[in-house]
Amino acid sequence: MTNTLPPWVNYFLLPAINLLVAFVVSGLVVVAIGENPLRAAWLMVDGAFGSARGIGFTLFYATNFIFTGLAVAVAYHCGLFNIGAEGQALVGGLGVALACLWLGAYVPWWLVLPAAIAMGAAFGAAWGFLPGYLQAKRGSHIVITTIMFNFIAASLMNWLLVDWLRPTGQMAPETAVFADGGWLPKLTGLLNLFGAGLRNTPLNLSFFVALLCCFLVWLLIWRTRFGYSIRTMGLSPSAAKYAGINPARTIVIAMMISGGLAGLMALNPVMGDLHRLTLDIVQGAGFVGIAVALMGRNHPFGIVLASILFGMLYQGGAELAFDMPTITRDMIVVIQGLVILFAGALENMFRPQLSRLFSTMHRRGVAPETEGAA
Amino acid sequence: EPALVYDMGGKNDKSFNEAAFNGAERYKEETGNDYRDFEVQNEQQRGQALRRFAEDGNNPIVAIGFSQQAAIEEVAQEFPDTDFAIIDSVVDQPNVRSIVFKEHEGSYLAGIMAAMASESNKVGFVGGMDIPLIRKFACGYKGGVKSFNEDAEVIENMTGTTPAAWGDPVKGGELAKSQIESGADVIFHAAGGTGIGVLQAAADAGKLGIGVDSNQNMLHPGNMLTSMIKRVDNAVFDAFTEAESGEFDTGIVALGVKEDGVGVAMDENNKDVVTPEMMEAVDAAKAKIASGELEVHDYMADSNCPY
Amino acid sequence: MDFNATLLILDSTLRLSTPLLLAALAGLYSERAGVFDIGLEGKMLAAAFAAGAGASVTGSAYAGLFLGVIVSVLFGLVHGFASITARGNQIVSGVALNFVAAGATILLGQAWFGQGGRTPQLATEQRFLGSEPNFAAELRDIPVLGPIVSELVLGHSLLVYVAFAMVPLTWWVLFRTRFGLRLRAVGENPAAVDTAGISVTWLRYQAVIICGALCGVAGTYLAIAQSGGFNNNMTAGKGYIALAALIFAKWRPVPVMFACLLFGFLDASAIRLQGVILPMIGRVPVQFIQALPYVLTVVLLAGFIGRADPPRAGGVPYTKER
Amino acid sequence: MRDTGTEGQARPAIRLSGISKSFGPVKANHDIHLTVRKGSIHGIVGENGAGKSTLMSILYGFYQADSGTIEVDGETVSIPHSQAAIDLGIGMVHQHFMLVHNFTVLENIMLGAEGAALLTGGIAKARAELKRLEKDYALEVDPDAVIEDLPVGLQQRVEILKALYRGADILILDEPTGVLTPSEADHLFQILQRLRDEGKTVILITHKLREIMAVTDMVSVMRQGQIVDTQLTAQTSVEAIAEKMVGRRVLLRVDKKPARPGPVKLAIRDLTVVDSRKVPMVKNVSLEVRAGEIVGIAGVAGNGQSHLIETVAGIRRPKSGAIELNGKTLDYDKLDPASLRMDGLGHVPEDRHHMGLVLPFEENENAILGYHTNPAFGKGPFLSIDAIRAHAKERIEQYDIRPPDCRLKTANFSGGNQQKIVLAREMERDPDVLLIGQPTRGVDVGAIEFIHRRIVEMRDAGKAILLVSVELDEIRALSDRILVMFDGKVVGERDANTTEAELGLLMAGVTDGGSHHQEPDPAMVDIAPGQPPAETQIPGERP
Ligand SMILES: Nc1ncnc2c1ncn2[C@@H]1O[C@H](COP(=O)(O)OP(=O)(O)OP(=O)(O)O)[C@@H](O)[C@H]1O
Ligand SMILES: Nc1ncnc2c1ncn2[C@@H]1O[C@H](COP(=O)(O)OP(=O)(O)OP(=O)(O)O)[C@@H](O)[C@H]1O
Ligand SMILES: [Mg+2]
Ligand SMILES: [Mg+2]
Repeated sequence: MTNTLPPWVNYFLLPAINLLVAFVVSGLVVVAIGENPLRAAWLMVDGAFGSARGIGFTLFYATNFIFTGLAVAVAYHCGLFNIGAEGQALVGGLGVALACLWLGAYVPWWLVLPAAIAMGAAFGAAWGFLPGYLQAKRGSHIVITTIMFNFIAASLMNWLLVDWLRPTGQMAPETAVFADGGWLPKLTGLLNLFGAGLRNTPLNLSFFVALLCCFLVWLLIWRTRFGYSIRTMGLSPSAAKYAGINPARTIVIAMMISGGLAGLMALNPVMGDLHRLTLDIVQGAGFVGIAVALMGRNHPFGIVLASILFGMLYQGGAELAFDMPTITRDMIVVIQGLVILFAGALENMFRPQLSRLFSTMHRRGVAPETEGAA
Repeated sequence: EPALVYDMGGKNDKSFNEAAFNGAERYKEETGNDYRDFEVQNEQQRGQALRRFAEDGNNPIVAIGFSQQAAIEEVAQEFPDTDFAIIDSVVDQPNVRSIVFKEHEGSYLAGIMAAMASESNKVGFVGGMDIPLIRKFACGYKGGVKSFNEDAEVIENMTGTTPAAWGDPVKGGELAKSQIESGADVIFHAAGGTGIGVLQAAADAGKLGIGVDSNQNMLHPGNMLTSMIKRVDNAVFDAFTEAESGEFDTGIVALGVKEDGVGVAMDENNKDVVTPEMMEAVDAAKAKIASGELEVHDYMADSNCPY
Repeated sequence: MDFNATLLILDSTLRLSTPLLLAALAGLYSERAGVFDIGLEGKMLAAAFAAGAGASVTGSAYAGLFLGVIVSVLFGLVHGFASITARGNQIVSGVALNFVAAGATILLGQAWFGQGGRTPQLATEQRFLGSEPNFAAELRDIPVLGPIVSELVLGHSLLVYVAFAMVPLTWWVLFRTRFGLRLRAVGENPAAVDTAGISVTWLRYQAVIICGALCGVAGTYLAIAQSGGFNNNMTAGKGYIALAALIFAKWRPVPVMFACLLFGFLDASAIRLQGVILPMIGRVPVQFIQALPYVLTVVLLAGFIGRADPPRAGGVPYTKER
Repeated sequence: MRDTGTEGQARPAIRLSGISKSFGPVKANHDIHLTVRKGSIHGIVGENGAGKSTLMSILYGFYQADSGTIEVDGETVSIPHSQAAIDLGIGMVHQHFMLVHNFTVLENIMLGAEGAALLTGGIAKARAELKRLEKDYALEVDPDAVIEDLPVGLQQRVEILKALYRGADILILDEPTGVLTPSEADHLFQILQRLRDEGKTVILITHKLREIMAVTDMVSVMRQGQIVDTQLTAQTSVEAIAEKMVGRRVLLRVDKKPARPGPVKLAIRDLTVVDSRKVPMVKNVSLEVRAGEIVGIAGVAGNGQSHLIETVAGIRRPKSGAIELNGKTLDYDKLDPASLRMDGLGHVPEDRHHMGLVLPFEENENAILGYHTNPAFGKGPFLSIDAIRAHAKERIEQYDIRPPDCRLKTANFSGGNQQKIVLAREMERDPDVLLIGQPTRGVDVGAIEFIHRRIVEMRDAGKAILLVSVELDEIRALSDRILVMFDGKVVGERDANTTEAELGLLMAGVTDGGSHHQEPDPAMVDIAPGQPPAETQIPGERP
């Protein structure tokens, strides 16, 4: 839809309003449980940003969402709706884990990291390739195929972990803990700049990998020839055809890049924190990525902001569960859902009112330079 | 003050974690001082909870369930002067007490009762996640059954291969139903939340169920033969009190029939279905096991079941 | 596999297909009207909770059913508002509602019943339990036919019969009534419906309401027929399998039934094969049986076995003015 | 000319007063006043985008007017939705058919008029009624055929039947003949006349003045969202109407020296192209374009010109035939538009919104559409923003594109300036061969002259230019040679100073061989194109 809103409204005011509504509704839920929503809100914010530990966790979760958000965004620029980041990240985890298991014992982390990145991205890309290919060549609805692939991925990993990767005698379906080479450095030192003698934090080097990916995605989409093709495909397939852009090729590669980014997400929990591959490394980050991309308007900068917001929800929610026994950990899930609902599905709920407001304002006030065209 | 970190099932799982919760509650009542607890939601939170409690100076910190092993391993090293305890798994650290139960012994007793209660000479076992620990339950149970009736049949099913298998009562119900339809009239579950469905199905069909971990007899009075209880509550209670009185010793603690760490629950909910003969048989077996005269096979020792 | 074992598997196939069937038919109404719904899972879950809670509080199974349907319809209406009125992204809306349901059920369950999200155990009279009519026993003695009838046909929960009755009913509504004609039309070309003087909006709202109601029954079945109360995340992905079945059946009622039976059968056998060590094969890789529904659906979508084209207007909000 | 009756004057079938409607920034209708006599056929003509469809859709309750009043049979009415229009006896055949592709004819006709809640009863009644209508109006169509299997002509019949089935007294047809062969069109007109004679009122929208003159009693001309003139058809002339429509002298002068044709640059041999429904749209066409000449293709829209151009541009795959560019034969099953550009082919597409531009892009981004792989715009895989913007600024200078802001969203440029953006892009890459479709569609006079001048300059610079336009005056003004396409075939070649009349005959398919039309009509000028090829007609979507 053509929106006549000034950028700052479109990019900040509108999401802010949607968020506010989401939080208000969440507050009502808290009230329904019989707790004080304001105190709950404070506990969450304080838990997320009030201490070095909190910040560490917030950024740790945010790292996941940056990756998945970027994954969704790249596909979106190509006019594809990739809701398979969940599965792609899980399969990417396999790649990362294998790299760490194989090399971890022999070489230091800074040699394992490139391999882990390569394999994580490759495995994720492979999982994004098929839906992309089926969409491009056989016209299968990418949304449906990616959903299906999420479940297929889960079964596959389940089988691999249970029957192949699990050390004999171990109960949990997990790989063995990696040797030192499979451990990414933590950013404890960095966090201690915020005071507090932290002994440990999950926040690790992959946070910077995520930021690097943000830059690379920006570069890809807005500064490369292929990015140009992607955007043309996404905005006008017919114009792309006219321009001689190969639709199938563009779609497939875009989906592979998307899957690759999702796959890299595994770096954070697997190599960065757990140092082993478990079945629940993704935990809905793939779906949160959709909301993150939507709220971040598919721009890396917006994605970082939105990711930190959701990171806050995750961490703050956990702290909430610590301090408000009646509120269980599931509060987070509810808030997430509401944020996705209001900031995502209902994002245009207030757009008409705002457009009316601003069009009347600018009829009275300043006329933009587009007026008097031709 | 002491702290407790539950496994994913949550402290109200009517089973394993709830047993731990009960132990902590008992400590609270008897000593009057408070404790803190937390239900983990995801892998990161295991470490997060343990560290947070440690940093807040809680002592001892008890972790429920083998899934906490890796986390304890890490955190125990970071906080050498905090006492930790883990249940159902062994962590080799100077400041960790590893509490394991001889589930096979308890299951053996349950098996005896099942065999005696069964009229079809077919009894069922529904396991949760298919892991050695659960096969250990199954094996001991089988042993008990066979010990009473050599040609009784034990129908054995596992629910799944992932932690999800602990919380899928629908599947549990399905398994129980099919076991019942193929003749089983007593069903023992070692499946956490999934077991709720198993016991439900048994009750629905007017058959007998056997609970696990904590005393589940009250779930379906009259349709519960008994519950194979792991005294996780005692383990937690002891850990808390001993730490308080400064006599918290670390290392491996294996609780079996002898230590009264495992057993079968008798209360008014199942007194109508438990016959005096069963009582005798169970007590006899208990005595033998305690005296070492009877050695129930531990599946995890050699990953196979002779019965 | 011997006769009896087969019967048992088929019997549990029926039990396991029922929720899939109800949910898939629910999805059929919604998607045939052009509103994609990956929120079947969430609606079922919310309904299961409402039914469980309702039945235990009121003590009546029917009150449980009523509440389950109401709550699920409310979810449907939110989805409808997002995708029809607010013209939002239908997929995102579905995802969001799944999240909300997953969290809220446990959160409220814990707050209200303090059993870690579970609702209290229900007594038999608070549930939809099947009871074998007394002649079932005699029937059993009739060779072959007897057991089949008494095992498979008789003694199921009321809701099982409801589910299977919905199949011909849905077919009839879709292809023999005015409403059905319009429903199918609005999913293919809303503009045609609009210019024929019919309200696209109202038609689609009706569709999402029906969808909600059927999901409500599905959830109710899970909570108070198949089991004795609500349990955390008790849908466990059934909503998505139902979606797969719907696509696998190319959005047609009768094939939907067969798809659900197939997927139910796969589930039933997977459960029984879990951890079983077969001679030669060794441990059965049950995970593959569990993945089969999704794999089959993807293969179908890829057009290797026929084609599955969603309703043309599916997923796109109806707007006259660009 | 028949007498339209006094009661007609007294109580007009329809009176619209002060109707206005805007879509965002676009004023589709502005203060429209229109009176339609009962029992008459009222024609409405106008360029693309003049607002015809919008106005009719308002009358049919599909859109709601921002302001203005509607009277039907003398009563002021409000038409909030199509049902209201139907109840008032208004029926409409939409420009983009409103049919459900996988429904049968019967289902489509019944939709919304099923009678009862159960279909069974209604079906029987509908069949009977359908039979009657078929008989009365000679509108045969198999009631059980599925729409997507029917040719467009029959699909339109279904639309007409739909309206009649609902007992419409006022029938609106929006560009019905765009998809019809001339003979089908004539058949349609007979039906319309019969309806009129039954006292029904017909509003006919078309681009084709021949049709207006042939069937209508009254004609209204729309331009830029306004009714600029309403006349008794008998009292006006094609030229007069045409001038009103475009608001410019129909014959415009382009002073150009005689062409000095060089070697053949583009040669097409026996080219055949089929559309997505396998219907042949181009039937073994052969032609040559030499360096330094402009070859114009005239023809009624939808006679294959678009398919021809798009095929040469590599956007469509030919079924058979060969195409030579700069003397070497191209393998069109491998080539794509990108590599053709490298080989020196430029293409100004007919439809800038659909193909030529990505409206949400900034102007500078559109200025490299199709050339984004060109080394000039960056190193390796990267694009150099500076280079791209510099390039865009330069073009804006040369082509006087307004506003001169290369970062403005392309959608916010006016039609004429959008067209300049496309032309600048394609011309300045200086290709050897340039394909140009509808260079001045919806462009104001000032811009038209500029564009025509540039085209001639290109020719004089020795480029081979193949020009397609439905605006006959444009073809005649620019071309050195004129080919006329009809029904997918080139039916004749003429030189630049052929009379409109002669070309008009050819465009109507009247070859020297002999006519399949009644009287040769000098007025068969088609000022604006009909509609895009059938397969791009997704209901609800506008090109
Ligand atoms: N649904 C719509 N949303 C936005 N703009 C529209 C819509 N329909 C028409 N317009 C714009 O309104 C103007 C008039 O369009 P309309 O279809 O009425 O013209 P027309 O005379 O029918 O043209 P054509 O001869 O091509 O059918 C055009 O600028 C068009 O872009
Ligand atoms: N799709 C659109 N989105 C946003 N603004 C538009 C759109 N179409 C037109 N406009 C705005 O409306 C104004 C009028 O557009 P239009 O194409 O009718 O101009 P015009 O009078 O035809 O000029 P020209 O003669 O150059 O074509 C333009 O200046 C443009 O800013
Ligand atoms: Mg029109
Ligand atoms: Mg214009």
